[in-house]
Amino acid sequence: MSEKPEKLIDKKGLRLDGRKPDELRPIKIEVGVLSNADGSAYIEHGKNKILAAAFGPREMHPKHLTLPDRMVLRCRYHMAPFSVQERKSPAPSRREIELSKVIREALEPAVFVEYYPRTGVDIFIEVLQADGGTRCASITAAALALADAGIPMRDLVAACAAGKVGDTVVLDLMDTEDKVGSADVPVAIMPNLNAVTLLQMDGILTFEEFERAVDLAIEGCKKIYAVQKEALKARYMAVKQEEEVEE
Amino acid sequence: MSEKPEKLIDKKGLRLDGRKPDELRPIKIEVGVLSNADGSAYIEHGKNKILAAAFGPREMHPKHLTLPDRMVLRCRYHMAPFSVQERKSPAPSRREIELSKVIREALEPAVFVEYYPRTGVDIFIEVLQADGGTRCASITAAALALADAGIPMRDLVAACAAGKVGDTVVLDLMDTEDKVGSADVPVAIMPNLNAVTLLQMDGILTFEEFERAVDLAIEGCKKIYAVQKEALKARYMAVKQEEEVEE
Amino acid sequence: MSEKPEKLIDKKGLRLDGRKPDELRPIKIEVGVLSNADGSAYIEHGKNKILAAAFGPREMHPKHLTLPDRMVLRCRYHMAPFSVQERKSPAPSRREIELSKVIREALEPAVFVEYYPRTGVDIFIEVLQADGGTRCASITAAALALADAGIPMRDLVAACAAGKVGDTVVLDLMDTEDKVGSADVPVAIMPNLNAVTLLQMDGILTFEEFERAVDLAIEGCKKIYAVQKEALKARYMAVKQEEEVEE
Amino acid sequence: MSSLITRVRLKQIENLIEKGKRLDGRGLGDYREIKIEQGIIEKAEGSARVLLGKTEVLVGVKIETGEPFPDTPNEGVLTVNAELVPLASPSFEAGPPDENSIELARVVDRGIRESKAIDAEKLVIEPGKKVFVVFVDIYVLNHDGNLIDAAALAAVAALRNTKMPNYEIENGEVKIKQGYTQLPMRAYPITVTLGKINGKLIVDPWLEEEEAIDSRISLAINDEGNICAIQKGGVGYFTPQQILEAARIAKEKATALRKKLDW
Amino acid sequence: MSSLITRVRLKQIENLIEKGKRLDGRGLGDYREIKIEQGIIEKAEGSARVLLGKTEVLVGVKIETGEPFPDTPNEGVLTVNAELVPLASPSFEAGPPDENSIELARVVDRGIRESKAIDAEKLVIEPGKKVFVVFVDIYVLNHDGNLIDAAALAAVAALRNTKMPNYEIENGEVKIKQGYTQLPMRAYPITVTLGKINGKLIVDPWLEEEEAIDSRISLAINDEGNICAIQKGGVGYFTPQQILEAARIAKEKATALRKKLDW
Amino acid sequence: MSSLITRVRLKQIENLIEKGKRLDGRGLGDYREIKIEQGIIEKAEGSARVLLGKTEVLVGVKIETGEPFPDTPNEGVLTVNAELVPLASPSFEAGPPDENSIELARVVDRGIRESKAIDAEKLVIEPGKKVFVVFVDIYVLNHDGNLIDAAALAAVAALRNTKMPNYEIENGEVKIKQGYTQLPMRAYPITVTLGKINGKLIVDPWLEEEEAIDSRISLAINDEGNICAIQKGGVGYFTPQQILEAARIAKEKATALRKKLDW
Repeated sequence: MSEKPEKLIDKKGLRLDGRKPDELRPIKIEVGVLSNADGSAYIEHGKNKILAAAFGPREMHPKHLTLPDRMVLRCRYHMAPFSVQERKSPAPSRREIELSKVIREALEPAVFVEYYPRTGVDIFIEVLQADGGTRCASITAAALALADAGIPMRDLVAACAAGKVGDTVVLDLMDTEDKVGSADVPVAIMPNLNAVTLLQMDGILTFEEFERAVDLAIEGCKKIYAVQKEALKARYMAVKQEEEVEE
Repeated sequence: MSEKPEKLIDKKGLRLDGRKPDELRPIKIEVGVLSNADGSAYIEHGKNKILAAAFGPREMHPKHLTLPDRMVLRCRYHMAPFSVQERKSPAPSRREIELSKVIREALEPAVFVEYYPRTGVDIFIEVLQADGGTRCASITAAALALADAGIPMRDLVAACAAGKVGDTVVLDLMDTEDKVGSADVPVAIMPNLNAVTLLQMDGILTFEEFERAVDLAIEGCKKIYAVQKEALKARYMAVKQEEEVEE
Repeated sequence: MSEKPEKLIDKKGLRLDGRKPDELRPIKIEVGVLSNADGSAYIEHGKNKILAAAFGPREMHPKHLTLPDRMVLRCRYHMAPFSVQERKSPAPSRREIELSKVIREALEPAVFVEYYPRTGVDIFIEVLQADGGTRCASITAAALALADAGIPMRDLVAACAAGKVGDTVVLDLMDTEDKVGSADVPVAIMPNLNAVTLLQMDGILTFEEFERAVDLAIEGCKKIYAVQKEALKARYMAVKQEEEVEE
Repeated sequence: MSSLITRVRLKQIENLIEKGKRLDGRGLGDYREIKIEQGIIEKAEGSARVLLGKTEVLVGVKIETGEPFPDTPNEGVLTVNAELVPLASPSFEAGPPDENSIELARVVDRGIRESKAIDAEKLVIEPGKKVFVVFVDIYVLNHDGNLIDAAALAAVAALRNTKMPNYEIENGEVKIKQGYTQLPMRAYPITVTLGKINGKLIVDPWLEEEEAIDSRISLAINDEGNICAIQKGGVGYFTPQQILEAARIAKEKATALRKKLDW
Repeated sequence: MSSLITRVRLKQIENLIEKGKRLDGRGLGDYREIKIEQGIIEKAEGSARVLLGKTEVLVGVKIETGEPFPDTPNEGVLTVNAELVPLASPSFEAGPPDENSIELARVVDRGIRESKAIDAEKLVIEPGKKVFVVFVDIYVLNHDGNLIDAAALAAVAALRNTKMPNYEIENGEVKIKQGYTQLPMRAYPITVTLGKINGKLIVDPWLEEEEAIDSRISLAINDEGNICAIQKGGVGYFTPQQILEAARIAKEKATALRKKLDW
Repeated sequence: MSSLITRVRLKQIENLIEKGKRLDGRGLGDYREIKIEQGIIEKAEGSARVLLGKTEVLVGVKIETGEPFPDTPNEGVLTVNAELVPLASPSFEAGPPDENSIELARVVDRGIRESKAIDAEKLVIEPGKKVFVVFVDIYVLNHDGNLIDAAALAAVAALRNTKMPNYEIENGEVKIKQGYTQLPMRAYPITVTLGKINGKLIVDPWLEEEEAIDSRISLAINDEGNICAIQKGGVGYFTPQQILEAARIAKEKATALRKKLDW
């Protein structure tokens, strides 16, 4: 069913979906979309559709996981059965368990965990549709869910992958590029702190290509950061308006 | 292996096993059959053979499920691997989990849960042989197990299904009728309180047929109630005799 | 892939690997091989390669398993996926769960469990390569791991099987003999106390053959006991030397 | 479910209902606002999102090939699964399906199955050997009460939106061809849930009302206005009269809803 | 198992046994009353219920077709499973089999398997491809001690009662025909369990005695009086002399029991 | 991972590293002593044990036949699994793989897979139908830090040591023949892990240093010195400069190690 496209980059240097090598897919973010979560965000990044929610700081269950000097962050990255081509069993796969861990470790550097000792924050991520780069889009959304929940943070975390397609280092691989391409480098950063909080790599890159990919990914993250801030602003304007109406 | 019978109702209006439309299958109940349970009952309803036991009121494990103002009722409906045509895995199926829930909710209205706060009562039901209508026969037996355990109750709960076979609304479907018939309506009632505590339906019924089926099922429940009371009486007579002998 | 050998005992009365009927396979034991365990031992018994470790006495998790008047012994016998011909799933099999129980019950009579109430000792056994008789070799190693951890013991426990191959009662069956032979009798003893702490049997034996097999197995255990004591001595000499060097 | 509302609030709900009113201004027989979006998950063969007030349910349908059940060799397979994903409510936990999600899935399944909504015989590729398997995955995204009606509606809306791959059989092997066919549907059941508070019946209870009711009854109504599935839930009871009354209201509500949706 | 009896009771049991007596009046070598009913689960291919005093075990046998194990292509498959269902004892919990139920199933399995009770070669339909699978499901209904002997007895009684479906092979497919054949049996092993209290051996310990004994030994004895399986259990030990004594008693008890049952 | 070391010890580690030194006398860029033994599990098709200081990892390779994945019909299958068996550390628990063992397995898997270490096309027996499945089981026997490098090294060493059974196809069935062939390998990736303490990078952190670092980065380097897999771990971060520095060091260390091992 999945036939390999002949050319990932055409003669004009454009990609399968018409993007230039350093161009992001369209991104749409909305903050505060779920009424039961303490914080939430919805992201459409290309054809990825992802919901993230944060609950907490709150009492933890089971209690013995509590830490006396800090908040405990937990994270579950989960894909809906209908989010991918072949139906995925709802039971967590090994891939989902690994991604839950690296996403948590990408977000935790941004959180002032020492502010709320003996509490826990749960981050739940649901991938409703997947199209390559779900871990990065999940981090982008989850950081906003944490902010929306009022968790004290050093900075937002923005995430984006770069990679290699044919001989070209490109930004923000979509599904086909990810599968057929020769390398994928997902990166998450705290933009104001010049800090990389997620870095993984698949494929083969020379040192120079790797350097270029990291640079490109960081540039992408910074653009996404701008979208994140807009979404937060929109959320606060809405909340403010609601409050004014209520007064 | 299972061939569909040609006629579920013959020319004389009789069913496959010779019953009239509004006739129950033979029912035999014995109370107090298990020495380790606080209360127990064994029912043979047609070819159904079912054991029910109640343990409690007792301390609950895990403790965090305890409620400060009431007793907690738990229920497990479980089928023996050899109770059905094709061997059933002993792991609880989704059907068994749903039935455990509806059976518990059929029994709970009859229990004065507020009498024993911070305790739990466990109801265990084992279907040793299944022949259609196990959920109803389970409720009938479990209500007696609760009574036998001395749990304070508003009333017993008696249960029986009605349904539609061919064009006829009939009482107490056996396995073949349940599978080939066009509707099944299991009902449980507290007879003295005119209260329906279980109601489900599969199949297609007009409003009028549904009304007739509910009426018929309630009539059936009332007949079963009489059998329940007989069984309880037999149990208490036996206990009394034992006590007199001991004196 | 596994063809049955024609003769398990040759004309000279020797076995497939050249052993006499009452001869043990070569045994090599080393105590104190793991730096993180409180006690440990490694055994090569024929081609069996097994690691055993003991942790404790220590606080138990979950706490509700603690006993007020004694130490709780737990044991996990586990086979590495690559330890047998066909890769074994790492999830514990029913066989492994049974063996964990009988091994624990073979070791517990040797432990003064009343010395450390409210604590637990965990014994972990990993079969790295299996060649028949793993439960016995595991007990032999685990007893040393307990001793190495400083758990107070009445005696060591030494274990060895006897069995019947063709018409001959033989000592210490290896894999092929175990599979093709007609009976297997694993035995564990506390040699100084004349006490059998493990006894199982598979196959068919007359009363007289059984008597002979038990005698032979006990003789084998006593020889293994000598090897155990040597291994313990070597361990203590090494520890002593280390301590002298440190002074 | 744990008690999430205070006794004061509960009393308030009960008092209002006594007067035929509800906290959110609805009448006893009114549904909350319903919004349906179809086809929002492009990668799924069918999908629909239903908003029932603030309750939000997404259903995705996937179609794969598989074996029929031995006792129905001439029918495709329907599998309904529900996930109460933890972002939808603080009372949901990650993990294997619990009794609530299993009941939800099975009640929605029965409404579809018993009304013969899908023409299962048209899903057969090779009788007894190969059929289409229809996976209906219910994803609860926000729980504000009455998950059954929202999920049942989203499931049928998603099935209405579902396309089956075209195929041909070549040398005994199924080859997926270009293009799609509409999933063959025969009925569009609508499920109506009523709660009982102080002897009064209310339609479409929302979260706080669910805490207050002692029992609920859900009825799936087919296109002809007949009943095709029922589930009573909760630790209370209904009188026989209340049950018939509930069936009458459900039929009426389903007809109204069907007209509005043009199903 | 947690200590369910008091120290006083324990002392009482020990004192009596010292004098060769038991709480329930039995001699050290006596079984409780044994009742066997066969064929009580009509839907199973075989079944039996054993009452050993108040201990009650039901065994159902189901027969299905399946693949043989690769290393025994010419033999049918035997699968023994035990459920300690929670209504049988407050010490049993619902859930996947624990070490006690697994040990029980495996000890019963070994008695049947090692005595070659079932003629496994007669269960082959097509060598290496299709065989009958015999499921022996042990259901403990009331636990009053010595589950091993009761379960082993019920399992063999159920197998004696088991009928296999007739079949024929048509175009490479197995067709189940009318009628049944008796499951081909070659042996009827009987398992005898002894407990050790204060150095004395007792036969068939009941629940309170099980709390008092420090170890038990179970021996399966075949029709010729030979030993075909042994399992020592518990956290105590036996001297070699006690083991031989136990084997002698087991052989004697099995012979007596066999005569009584006319097996 | 819970804090197993005291604050005093932690301060000590940090102070030393500030001066370019480490508790065990190593320089910041030094590995602990490495020992590799191959072929120690004779029953496995391949095996290797690596000692990295006191960290001990055993890898066994088993080869079986199975089906290829539908999207790679012309390739054999690689399955990497890691068990943090509880005898290796008081912080490991028996039970199904947790996130740490899954991450370990997947990082080792990626190093092998992305460098195309195994010539997967040579593992095909019948395209789309039957291939060899290579099971790489990582067994951590003693945990003294830097499990990733030790496991990755042991996995590649075990694969270098792996023999595939010879076979021929007879009447459409695979027959295993006498003799073995070397597993076809194309690359020998080496993984280098660095930790960050107080802004300084250290190579091969041992257990106590792992408690002190806030993040680690592991890079798999192939035979040509290119990067073929990366995993950042831990709750801290790296600057982009530190990442490039880590990549430079990893390349250098891998080259040196490769020379020493003669890979």
